Amino acid sequence: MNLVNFAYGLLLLLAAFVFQTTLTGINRKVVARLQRRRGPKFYQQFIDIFKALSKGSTTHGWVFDFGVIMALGGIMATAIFIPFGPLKAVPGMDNIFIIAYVLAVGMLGMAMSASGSGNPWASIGVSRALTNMLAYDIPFMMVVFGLIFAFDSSSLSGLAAIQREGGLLGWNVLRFPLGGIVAMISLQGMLGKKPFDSFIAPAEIASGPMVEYGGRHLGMLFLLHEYSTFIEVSLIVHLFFGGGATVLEFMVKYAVIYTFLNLVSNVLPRFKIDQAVTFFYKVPLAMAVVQTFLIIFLGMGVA
Amino acid sequence: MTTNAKDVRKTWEKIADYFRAHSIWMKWYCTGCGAIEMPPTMTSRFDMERLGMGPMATPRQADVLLITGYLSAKTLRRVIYSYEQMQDPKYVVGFGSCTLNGGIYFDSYATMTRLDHYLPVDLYIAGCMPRPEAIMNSFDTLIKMIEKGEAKGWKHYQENHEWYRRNQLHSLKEVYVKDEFHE
Amino acid sequence: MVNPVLLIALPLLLAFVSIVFKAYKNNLLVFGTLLNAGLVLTLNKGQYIIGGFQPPFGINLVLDDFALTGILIINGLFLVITLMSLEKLEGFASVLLVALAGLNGLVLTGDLFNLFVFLEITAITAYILSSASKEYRYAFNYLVLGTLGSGLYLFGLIVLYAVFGTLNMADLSVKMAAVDASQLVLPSLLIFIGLAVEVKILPFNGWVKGVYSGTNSLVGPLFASVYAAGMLFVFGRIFAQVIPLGTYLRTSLVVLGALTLLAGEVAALSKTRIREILLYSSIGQSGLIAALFLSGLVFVAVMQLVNNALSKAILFTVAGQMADSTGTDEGEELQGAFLEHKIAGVGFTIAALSLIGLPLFYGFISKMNLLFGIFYSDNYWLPVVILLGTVIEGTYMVRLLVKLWTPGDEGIVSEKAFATERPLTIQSSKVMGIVVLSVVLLIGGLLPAVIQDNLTDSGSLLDEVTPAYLFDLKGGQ
Amino acid sequence: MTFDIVVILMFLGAFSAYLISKASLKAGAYATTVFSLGALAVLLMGRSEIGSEFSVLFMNFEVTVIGWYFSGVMVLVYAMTSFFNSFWMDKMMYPGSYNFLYLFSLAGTLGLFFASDLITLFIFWEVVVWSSTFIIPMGKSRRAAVVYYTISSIGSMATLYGIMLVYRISGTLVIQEAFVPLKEDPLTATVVFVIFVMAGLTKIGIFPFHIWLPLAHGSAPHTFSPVLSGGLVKMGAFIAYMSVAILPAYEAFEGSLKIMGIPLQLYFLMILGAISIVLGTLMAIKQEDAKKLIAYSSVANGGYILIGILMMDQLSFAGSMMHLFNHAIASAAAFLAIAVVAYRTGTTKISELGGMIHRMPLTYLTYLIAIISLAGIPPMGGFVSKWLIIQGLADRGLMFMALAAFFGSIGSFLYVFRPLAAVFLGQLKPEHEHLKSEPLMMKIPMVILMVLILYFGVLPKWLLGIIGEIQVAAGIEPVMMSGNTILAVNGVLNTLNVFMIFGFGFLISLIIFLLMQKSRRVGLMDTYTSAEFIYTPELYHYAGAFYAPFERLYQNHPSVEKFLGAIAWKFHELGTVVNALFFSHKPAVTVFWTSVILVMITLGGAGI
Repeated sequence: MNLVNFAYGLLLLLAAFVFQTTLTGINRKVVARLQRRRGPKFYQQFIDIFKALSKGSTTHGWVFDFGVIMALGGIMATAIFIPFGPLKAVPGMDNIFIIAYVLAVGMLGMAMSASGSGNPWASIGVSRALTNMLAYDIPFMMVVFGLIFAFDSSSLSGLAAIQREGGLLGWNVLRFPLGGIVAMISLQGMLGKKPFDSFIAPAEIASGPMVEYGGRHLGMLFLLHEYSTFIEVSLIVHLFFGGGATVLEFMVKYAVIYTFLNLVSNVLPRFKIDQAVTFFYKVPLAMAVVQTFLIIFLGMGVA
Repeated sequence: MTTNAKDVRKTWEKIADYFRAHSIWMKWYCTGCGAIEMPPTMTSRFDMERLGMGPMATPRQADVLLITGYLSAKTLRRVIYSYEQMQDPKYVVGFGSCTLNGGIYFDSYATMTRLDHYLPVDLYIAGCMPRPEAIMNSFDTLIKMIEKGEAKGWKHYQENHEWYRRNQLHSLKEVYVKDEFHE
Repeated sequence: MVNPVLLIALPLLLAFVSIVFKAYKNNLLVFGTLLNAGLVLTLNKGQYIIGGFQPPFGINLVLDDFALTGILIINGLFLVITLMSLEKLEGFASVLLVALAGLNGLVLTGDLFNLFVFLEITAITAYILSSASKEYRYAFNYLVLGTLGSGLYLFGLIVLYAVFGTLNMADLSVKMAAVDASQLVLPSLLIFIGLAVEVKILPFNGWVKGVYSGTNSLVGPLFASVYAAGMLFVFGRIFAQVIPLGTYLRTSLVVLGALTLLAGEVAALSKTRIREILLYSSIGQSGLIAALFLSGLVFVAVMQLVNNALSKAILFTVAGQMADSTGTDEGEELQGAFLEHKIAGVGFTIAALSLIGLPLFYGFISKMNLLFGIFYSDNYWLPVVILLGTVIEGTYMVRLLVKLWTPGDEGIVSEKAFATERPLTIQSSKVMGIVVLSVVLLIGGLLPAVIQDNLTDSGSLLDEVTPAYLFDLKGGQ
Repeated sequence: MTFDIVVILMFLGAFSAYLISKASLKAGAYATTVFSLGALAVLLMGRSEIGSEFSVLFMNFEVTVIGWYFSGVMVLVYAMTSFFNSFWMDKMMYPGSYNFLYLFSLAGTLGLFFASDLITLFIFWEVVVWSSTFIIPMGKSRRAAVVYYTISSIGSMATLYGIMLVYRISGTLVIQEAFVPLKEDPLTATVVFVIFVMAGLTKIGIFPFHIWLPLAHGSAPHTFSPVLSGGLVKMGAFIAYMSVAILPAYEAFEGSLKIMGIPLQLYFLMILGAISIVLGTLMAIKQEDAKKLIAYSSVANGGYILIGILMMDQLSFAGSMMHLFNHAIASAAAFLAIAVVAYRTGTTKISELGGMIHRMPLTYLTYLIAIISLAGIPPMGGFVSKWLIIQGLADRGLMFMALAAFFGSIGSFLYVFRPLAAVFLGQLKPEHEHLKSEPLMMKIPMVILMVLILYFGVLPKWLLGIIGEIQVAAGIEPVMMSGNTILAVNGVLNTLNVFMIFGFGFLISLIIFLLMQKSRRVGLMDTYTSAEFIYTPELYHYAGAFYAPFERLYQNHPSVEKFLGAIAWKFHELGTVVNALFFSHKPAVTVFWTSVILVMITLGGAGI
């Protein structure tokens, strides 16, 4: 760890921000086309974020501010761990469990800040978000557990490299199709896209955790959202789609997966929170357990 | 020295105003009529998102307070509350004739006939009801106003707060944050 | 040098004197118990022949380690308990002197018929004492059942005499050992039942509930510790040393003892009145000790017996005093009773913990030893029963202790304001007695050698079990 | 030499604390602090004397690395909690006895961890049990003490049976030698293992023995809950360690059926551990009382510790040993934070509180850091240990344990967040407007614990070094470290780097925040209310049934508590039956039974 790592980290953060935010903008356009609208400019997302940052804001006390800073900081730190294709800011730190748990710092920070506003909608939203997390994370972790056992490595880039050795058929999504499906469903949950977006439901709980945010707080949360999307989609790209030997490969895979999920999201209604939990525990979890069982006890797809 | 500093701020403000103009999030305060005009404006026919506009869930997140329809003493109080919860810079758009002059309810004892006595309205959309075309047209105007830095209602409200507050108290006949169930 | 017959004769003499000099009978009682306790310390081991006839034809007293331990416990506790509750004597002084004589005789005698006589004397005093609660019906029940027991005992004795022609214990044990034990089931069983009534073995102990539950602070500890100890010593003498039991009978009776333990503990668990809890606990302990004697583990049985006697003396004194002064011994109504009586409370707690067998107290030492002993006799089921009994016993004891120390309903912090308002008084004489007994329990737990050395050889009359299994407290291995 | 003095001094200290309390209650409370801090100092200084042996009365001791480690954890928790004692002196029913029992139980744990023979072990085990049994009822529940005692004694009596069995077989009670003959006899070894480990299971609160934890931890005096949850529960881990490492279970069960390399006997226990994790998590999520909630979290964390210990490998075992420390201090810190709240407000019910951060920010911070560690989020200690455990599980491929571990891990976000949101954040109630901040004496231990939690999350080298020694002593490969990097076979973790990058991210975030316009401060009641006016903060606070939709999914769950309660009730009924059958006031009944027995035994004897 030296200054160069931090400089790389900063660059990586910038790149991730530009990439993901552009992609979000493009996706807004895509969705608009899907709905037969013209849609906003492809850089609309940048405008939104900068506008929010430029505005005045209100605060409900130090924990309201601190939580937002902690959330964005935690998520940014996580993003630094993520290999951007072959590029890594800090080598040897892309352990999947580290990422999974550092990610939680951001979640906790945001939850804390939201509850710190004293608005019950925020707390309801947080309670839903955390419940959602309990639902989608376990099938996902289960599949990841199987992968780690299969390849004896918990490094994202290591797992990606192993997949690339086998060419297209080496991709985990093809080797372990059940696990791949589980991961995609879980990713949908992680991203908070439909049908698993009940925690921000704007019409019933006034956008949940976000209810009290405006101005720079809101802008930072938008940044946070972009980064966490980047982290989560990158996880799947690395774990199941062979990562990227080049930056371009990575970006293309990333964009395809992200757009695909967005399209899926836009044709689905919304689960209630208990329905989401039941769904995740009935279908993806069962699939994940079967997949892990196949990997661990039968060695299916491993060698 | 001071002018210089003012200029620098102005450049910064200009950039900010560009962003603000092209990303307008709205909080709709729909009192009864007018709400039905918003979905067509939002969906594929007129697609307000292409201007970077969209509805928002809470006043904290919103830039524009869109007030549709007439206001009574009861609702005015809540509109003011919502407005004060919004973050600067914020804009108010009065939608429909009722916000202008009370519309067909102009002679009701309970109707607030002039919205701009109580809140700094940046833009009125006349009509009963205004059609989506009119709404889109006015949004276009609003964007231009913001971009040019002409939508200064929020500053006006700050500077003339005394006056607004006096009007509010006069019409509401009570401390404005008090609710009738708690007096 | 002192003839142990004095231990029997002196109290009897004093009892007659006390009838004549009624005014001084309490003083005579104190004098008698003190004298007896003093005498015990001067005794020498050996066989003492009464009346000049050599055994097996004459009557003799046997003062071995077993008997010595017995009279030490009986006279010592008798003294402490009497001194603690002098105000409760109410004219029982003469009876108590007779009881002391009877109990000493029970433990000392070397003759089965002589033992029957002492048994009757002791039982009669017990009937009289049990009427102190004014519940004459229960005393009468006791009388009926006690008589039944004595009758069965006598019947068994007759059979034995008819077969072997002797009632001297040492002689009889030799002769009986030569005969196939399975042929002696009936007389052994009759004698067992006869003693079991007094020892409180299930199902011959129907009287206990009525008699013990109404006892006061004098009679309670006397029954639960002194009488119980005396009867158990006799039981141990006969079944571990005199009458050889066949495998079948031994197993059946051990099972009966184990069942008594479980039944007693379980019944205590379902009770809420303090004296009822304690009486069922006594039944359980008796079952345990009897089972140990029947298994031939004399030494550990005596240890447990001592522990039980010491603990129960404290427990019944406090419980009796509670009932005497507040009119109830319902645990619920005596919440926080120890708040104002901390020393007595600590004594009660120590006694209870020792009874459960928790470390730092003598009960732990005895429980360890008895478990090791049972394991060494390759019995793997009895420890399970005993440990289960310990869990249950611990549960109700802790439940009781918690209630007596910390008043208050569930869900609110315990406070002094919730303590019982009933006027509990505990005289300083009782407190002192409790302190003495608790200190003995503590010393026994921390420096077990002190008590241990006095007990070491008490299993040696027939010495079928050398105490080799003993958990060597100095080495730990 | 030092250790025997510590053990004896702690017992004497207990008595002197009692005597001092008679003179002045506060002084007595401070005495507990002084003595426990003294013990901590001696332990830390006496590390070089590990391996020394000594005897007190008839009890024998030997200081092993693991004993030293466990006692260090225990004394630390006791010492930190003891700072709080003085504040409850006037509220406690028996303050003097409390101080006495507090130190007495600490002394007991020291003796337990240093015991070199099984009887000494058992003696101190029971000493701790009964001394803590009498502290618990001074709190809110009398029943808790009874349940605690009963469950504990079920475990300890089973263990005692195991000790006896071992002694019968091997003829020795020395811990290191007693189990040796069992290696040749897997069947007996299984029996001994299962009954010996029972005490450990009851104490850690492994399903189905967990029922005492929420009761006792939840209603014990506020100053004793941290000790119960942070400290005494760890005694169970010690027994579990003994039964696996000293037995040694893996050698003894070499021939038995194995699942993923784990003998069936151990696998079964691991499943119990996994059930505890899931159950503890689910129950913690629905608790309405902050202390009960943390108590259930102790059940879940006990499951982790048990699974790790049973693995006896390089990673999970190290993780488990470290988790033991992390959980001890984090759970103590969380309980202490709740204790501060209870001290100021008089309640621990989540729905009666709110907005405490505005009155006691340091307490909030303590709780925050504690729960971050409990939930296993970096950069706190809990993360390192959970990471190790999960990496170890992944290495072995124990998928069902891992499933439980993930569930417990994610689930812990849910339950730890609940008091955070509802007690410390949210609306401040009007009646709590004028609460004072936490007193200085309470701040000291909270700050120390916070620093420790953070320190061992960032620089766990020292701690893992000791754990490595324990592993070497237990005959397994020690956890590998190079610099600040933990090297696992299937992944590496550099905690310092994680911390630095986290700090970096935080810094950037802070810069962004500071660059933008300053915010306007508004009150808690000035929030989005759909433009409705609100006046009652207590109604505008989301606290009760926090995860209602999720709780509804398992509200009709089967309850082992009811089952055990039914068993207890059956014993009760049996007592009544016995009473009715045999103890009648009619002598005829006794005569009847006498004749039955007489006839039965005589006939039986004649038959034979």
